[in-house]
Amino acid sequence: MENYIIQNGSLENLFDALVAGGKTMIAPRLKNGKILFGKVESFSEISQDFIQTAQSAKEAFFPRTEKLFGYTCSKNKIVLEDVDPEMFPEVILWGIRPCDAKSLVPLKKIFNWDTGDQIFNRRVEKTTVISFSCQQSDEFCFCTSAGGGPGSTEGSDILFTVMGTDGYMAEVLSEKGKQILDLNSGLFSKAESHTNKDQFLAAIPVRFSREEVSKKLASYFDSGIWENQSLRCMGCGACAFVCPSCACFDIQDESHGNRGTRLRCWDSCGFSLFTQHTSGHNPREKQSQRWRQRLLHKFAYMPERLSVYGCTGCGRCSRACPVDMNILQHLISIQEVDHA
Amino acid sequence: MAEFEPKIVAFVCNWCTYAGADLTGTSRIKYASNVRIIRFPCTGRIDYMLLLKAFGEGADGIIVSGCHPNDCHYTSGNFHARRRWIVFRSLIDFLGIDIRRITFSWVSAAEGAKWAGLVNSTVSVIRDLGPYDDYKKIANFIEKEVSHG
Amino acid sequence: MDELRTRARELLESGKVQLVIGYEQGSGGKTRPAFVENPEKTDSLIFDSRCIQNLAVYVTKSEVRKKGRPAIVASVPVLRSLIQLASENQINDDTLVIIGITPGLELIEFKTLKEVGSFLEQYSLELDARDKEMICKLDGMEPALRWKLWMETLEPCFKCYACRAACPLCYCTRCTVECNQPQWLPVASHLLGNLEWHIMRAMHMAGRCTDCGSCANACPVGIPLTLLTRKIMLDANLNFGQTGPSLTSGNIMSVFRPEDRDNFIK
Amino acid sequence: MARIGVFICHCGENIGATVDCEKVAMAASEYDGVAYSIDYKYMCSDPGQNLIRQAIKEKELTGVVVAACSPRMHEPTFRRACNEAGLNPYLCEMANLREHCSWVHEKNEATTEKAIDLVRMLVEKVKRNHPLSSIKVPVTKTALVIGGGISGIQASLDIANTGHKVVLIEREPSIGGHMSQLSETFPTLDCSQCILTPRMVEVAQHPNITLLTYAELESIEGFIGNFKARIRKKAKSIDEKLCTGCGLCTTKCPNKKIPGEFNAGLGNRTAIYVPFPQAVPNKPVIDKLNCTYYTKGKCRVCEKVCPTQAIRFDQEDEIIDIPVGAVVLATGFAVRGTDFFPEYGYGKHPDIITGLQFERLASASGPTLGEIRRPSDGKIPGKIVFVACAGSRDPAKGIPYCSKICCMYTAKHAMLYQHKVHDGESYVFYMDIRAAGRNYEEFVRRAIEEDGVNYIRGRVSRIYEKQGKLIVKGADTLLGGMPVEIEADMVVLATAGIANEGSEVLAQKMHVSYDQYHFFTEAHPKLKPVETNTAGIFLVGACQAPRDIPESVGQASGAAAKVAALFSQNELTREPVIAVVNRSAPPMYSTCAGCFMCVSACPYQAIEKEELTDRKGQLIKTVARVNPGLCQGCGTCVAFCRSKSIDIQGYTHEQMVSEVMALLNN
Repeated sequence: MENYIIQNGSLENLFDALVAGGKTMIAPRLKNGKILFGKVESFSEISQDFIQTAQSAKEAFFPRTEKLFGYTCSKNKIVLEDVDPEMFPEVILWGIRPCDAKSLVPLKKIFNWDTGDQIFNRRVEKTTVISFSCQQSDEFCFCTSAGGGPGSTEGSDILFTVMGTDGYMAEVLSEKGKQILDLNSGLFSKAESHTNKDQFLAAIPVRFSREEVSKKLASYFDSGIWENQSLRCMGCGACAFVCPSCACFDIQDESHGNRGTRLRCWDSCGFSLFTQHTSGHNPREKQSQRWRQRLLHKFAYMPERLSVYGCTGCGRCSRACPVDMNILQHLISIQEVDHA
Repeated sequence: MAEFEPKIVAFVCNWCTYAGADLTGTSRIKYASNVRIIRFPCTGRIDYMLLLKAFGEGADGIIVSGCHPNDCHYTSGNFHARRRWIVFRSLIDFLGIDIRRITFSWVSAAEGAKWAGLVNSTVSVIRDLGPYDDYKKIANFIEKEVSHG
Repeated sequence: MDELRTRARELLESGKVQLVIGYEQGSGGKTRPAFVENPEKTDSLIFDSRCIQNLAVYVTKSEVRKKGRPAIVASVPVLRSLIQLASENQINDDTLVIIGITPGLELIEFKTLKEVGSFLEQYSLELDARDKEMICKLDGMEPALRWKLWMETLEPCFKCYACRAACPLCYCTRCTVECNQPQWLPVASHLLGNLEWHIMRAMHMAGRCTDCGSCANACPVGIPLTLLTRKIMLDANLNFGQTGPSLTSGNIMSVFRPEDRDNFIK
Repeated sequence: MARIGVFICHCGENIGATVDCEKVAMAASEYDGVAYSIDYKYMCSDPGQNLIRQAIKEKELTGVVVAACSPRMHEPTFRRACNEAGLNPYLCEMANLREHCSWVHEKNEATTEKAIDLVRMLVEKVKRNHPLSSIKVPVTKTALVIGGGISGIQASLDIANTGHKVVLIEREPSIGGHMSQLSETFPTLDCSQCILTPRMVEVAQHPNITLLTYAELESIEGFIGNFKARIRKKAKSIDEKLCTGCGLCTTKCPNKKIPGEFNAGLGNRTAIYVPFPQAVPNKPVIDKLNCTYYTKGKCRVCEKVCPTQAIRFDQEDEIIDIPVGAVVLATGFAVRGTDFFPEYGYGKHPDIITGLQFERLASASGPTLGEIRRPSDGKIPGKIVFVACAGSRDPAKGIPYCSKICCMYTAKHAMLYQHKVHDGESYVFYMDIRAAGRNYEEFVRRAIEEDGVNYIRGRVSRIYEKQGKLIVKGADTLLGGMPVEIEADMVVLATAGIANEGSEVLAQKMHVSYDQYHFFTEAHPKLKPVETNTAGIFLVGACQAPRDIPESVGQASGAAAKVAALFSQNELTREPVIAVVNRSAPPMYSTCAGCFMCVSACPYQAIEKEELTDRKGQLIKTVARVNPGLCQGCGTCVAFCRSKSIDIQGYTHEQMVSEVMALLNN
């Protein structure tokens, strides 16, 4: 794919053109004092100056509450009513960070490891990801340790990198990206071949080796480290719900009389109820076991089963945690000290 | 279009209001048929979450009624209920729920006529307010396409 | 600070406690809860104005209780929660040792929870002025507008239940949201589910909330949860003459006065 | 899978003429889980009930909905029918199609629609009903009567005469109460002691009555039929078995200047004393607070003089536990002292006395042997002023209520005075004369007309002493508020009847509610006048409000009848509509978190703490438990419990929610 340049002032024109084209624009904007993704109508609503949004962008593909089908029961008869994925809107996910875009890789694997999840896949197909590389970072960021980087292109259809006053470098990375380019070619100019975005990216040092962590985790199942790390964990679901690649869900029926809807709702392995059996028995009865599951799932089970890591290093969970369960610190500690 | 017929749910206690509504019947006093009574042992038993359930399931109006103060069959269930309603009513009002749609009342076992009047006036208030679309909209949220924020 | 560490070390060394629940330096310039079992490691303990997590939340957790008897570093908001927990039969004088911290950051010893109660009498609950102003503003609005505003505000809630987890008084073995026979609340997070959850949470806090603000601090999507609890507190003051919980007059939701307000009842 | 039977009753024309019953039955047959649905002319008739019984058997029904009249009318009928057919009666519910539908609405589509809704709602409810069985509670057939005044005496005798055991406790050394202090009683002027003492003796001798004087209730736990009363028998410092009641000790006791309670402070007693000559039991006790030996360590005169060596200085209070099935509270009342009235000299003037003190003056057993002599100098007063409503009906004094007995006893006092002091002058200041009772009005008229008592309608504003006389200043409102001033020799204040000191503490021990004046409160002001809101605890006499003797006695017999009814069964059978705190499998055991905030919400004190332990007896957790004997099934705790750990049988969360859902979604 080729690289292009778009002038600083033209970004808004591009946005307006896309809105005019009837697409639903999902972008970061200020709400409740936090930067959250949501539908935006005008360019000025979009938050520009932030390191990371509080909420991830995964909702575009994996809404927190997704209708799977509807049903109507009458005596001795149940009629199902499918969701029509064609009704999903065409979405442009604007302004997301490379670490969020990269989360599409594990998400796609999770939703397709056996039977392809139609609803998820259709949402992905209908979404165009326009991401912006990072010029700043904070102590929670660790994308470079998670196989990505501030300018990582994985998952993006177009990646913009601001080059000071010289405009944005646009890396057009997919057919969907190319379509946008083609429709708005007047706004783009070809980048010179020597243009390099690297100098405009935030410097994020590598803090640990995930391969090494993964290897170590294999022998850590019964380690005391889990309790030490998680004693302060209160067992909420904030980490999982802000995580761009957490994809656990619960199936719920919401019924009103004889009609109802089957829903897919976000769930979190941090909740004690996540694994509780009807009998009352809970195979993960302690928070330490649940915390272990969170790390093992992302850094051991997923690499093993899906050949992908379940963490992109966005650092959101650490920022969101009310009691500072800093995943980066915990991972470093796992790598550096022998806890087996 | 046919005239809007409000759906009204009445949560009443067994000893006063339910018996009062029985007396309305025995006295053959006619009133609007929009109301459906659910019998509880006492107003103290009435869970505020049930009121939310009723709106969530599509009720346009709610009546909650029990024994007058000091008349409670269980001495103080209605006093406890009143406390609960004072807090609950103000909280849901604060959240913008239309509290004009909830009528709290004391109807004794002797007040058959009061019950009929209460139902009629509630029906007429709700008729004027119209269907509780605001609440129905959020209750049926999932029936429609999930939107993004 | 040294005093705090010394006290913590003493308690651990003497065997009076097996665990000190306090604060340590965390990331992002913030502090975080710390659990010290080794007397040698008490030097990591700190206390300053950044220590806002309500540590009382840990005293009811089985994982923490299993460690033995804890000492807890308790500033005024934590002390308030402890008193409320004691009144709700969750802790007693044997459960823990309190390392009290005055608003002037002085260490203070309490032999019993009763002493804590009398100590707290000098610190009346002052509701946050900005929230009070906001509540006033919302109260003055058209209900329909208020509704719209709240729906927008509650929309980002994805039911991670951080508000519940951070609250020392949400210690139930089974939360009502976990009941499915009947399903009191939708599990899903959508507007109805969110609204019902927040109403129920606020109602469950009525007369119990000690106004520590942990719920709102914990919310990853910035929902102003304290507006609801404080609204109830203002109402409680207006209707029952008590803002926060009271040890003497009982929980506002489980007591009554025959002369309670009746004017909304036909 | 539910198999519900739906039975739609036409009630002749009553429902059938307004509601399309056939259509309702048709609609019901379409509901999920409905196995049988039919309409019939009269469901409550024998053939109607047979229809139900037959269907239960043939269609193997798991629940029944009868859509007919109000359940308050025929629920027992249909539940019985179900029971007869082998279906648990609590699996039967009624939809109210008559009182709540056909009788109150016009015949139209909407009314039938409503009937259909009501049936659907009950079908959904009954699907979630559980078989329940009525609750059986064993009964301990012993009654505890607290207080040995006339009310307690009467209640004890009446209960004992039905053949049941009674334990009567009295905190004073003798039974008899206030009635034993009275001279004559209105409106008959018969001698109080003459009619009372035979009853007192009867109590002492009754084989079914255990009398414990000088005893107080320490605590009580348990519930109707099954209380455990802990009683403190205060040390009398004598061996009752050895004491013959000869009275030598009381005459020899050197400490003779103790104001006697029996004479309302107008006479003295010794430290070892029998309160009054006719006391039952007629054996002395040592008042430890006033005994020289107990206070100063020296004396022991009584010990020396006692012919049977019955004095026991080292005797200690004894605590005994008694299982009882019912409790009768008969603790009586107290009278406000004269020191309560600043305008009448704070009780500092010895000749301003209370009505009760006047009773002692007028009593043949009193300090003056029945002669009316004023306390200050023993002279016979030539002019007495009686002030009615001294404190009563006076919100400013904190007693807005009427003390009820004062009008009558004041008339009696004035009359007795006129009878004893023929040339005396008596005045009664009153607000209104309340003489509602048989022969009461006539009695008051007699005082005025035959005995020449001067009644002045008005309040006394001030009483003060001037040259040996008590100046009573008041106003006569019948004469337009004309000021009245009387120079009296003695003034009798009909001070208000008030609750006994510490009555609220007793009420709290008993879990009986009390009013703002600390009088105990009955379960229902009209229909349950002797019951309290704690089942098995009854109230009689003036502990509830000031009462006269006939009322107290009537109430005592009433309560005794209630106790006898309770004791007539070996087991109590109660509706199983009660609250239950859930129990579940480990590791939860119960979802109850043990906050016990439900305790203050329960009007019946039915919620207790239960310690759940493992097999080794180790405490797992403390949770709430509803005592099925005490719970009345209001469900206030159910709505209050945050974790929904309490549910009420017959009105469970699932049932109520399903009713709401069924109503609104069709």
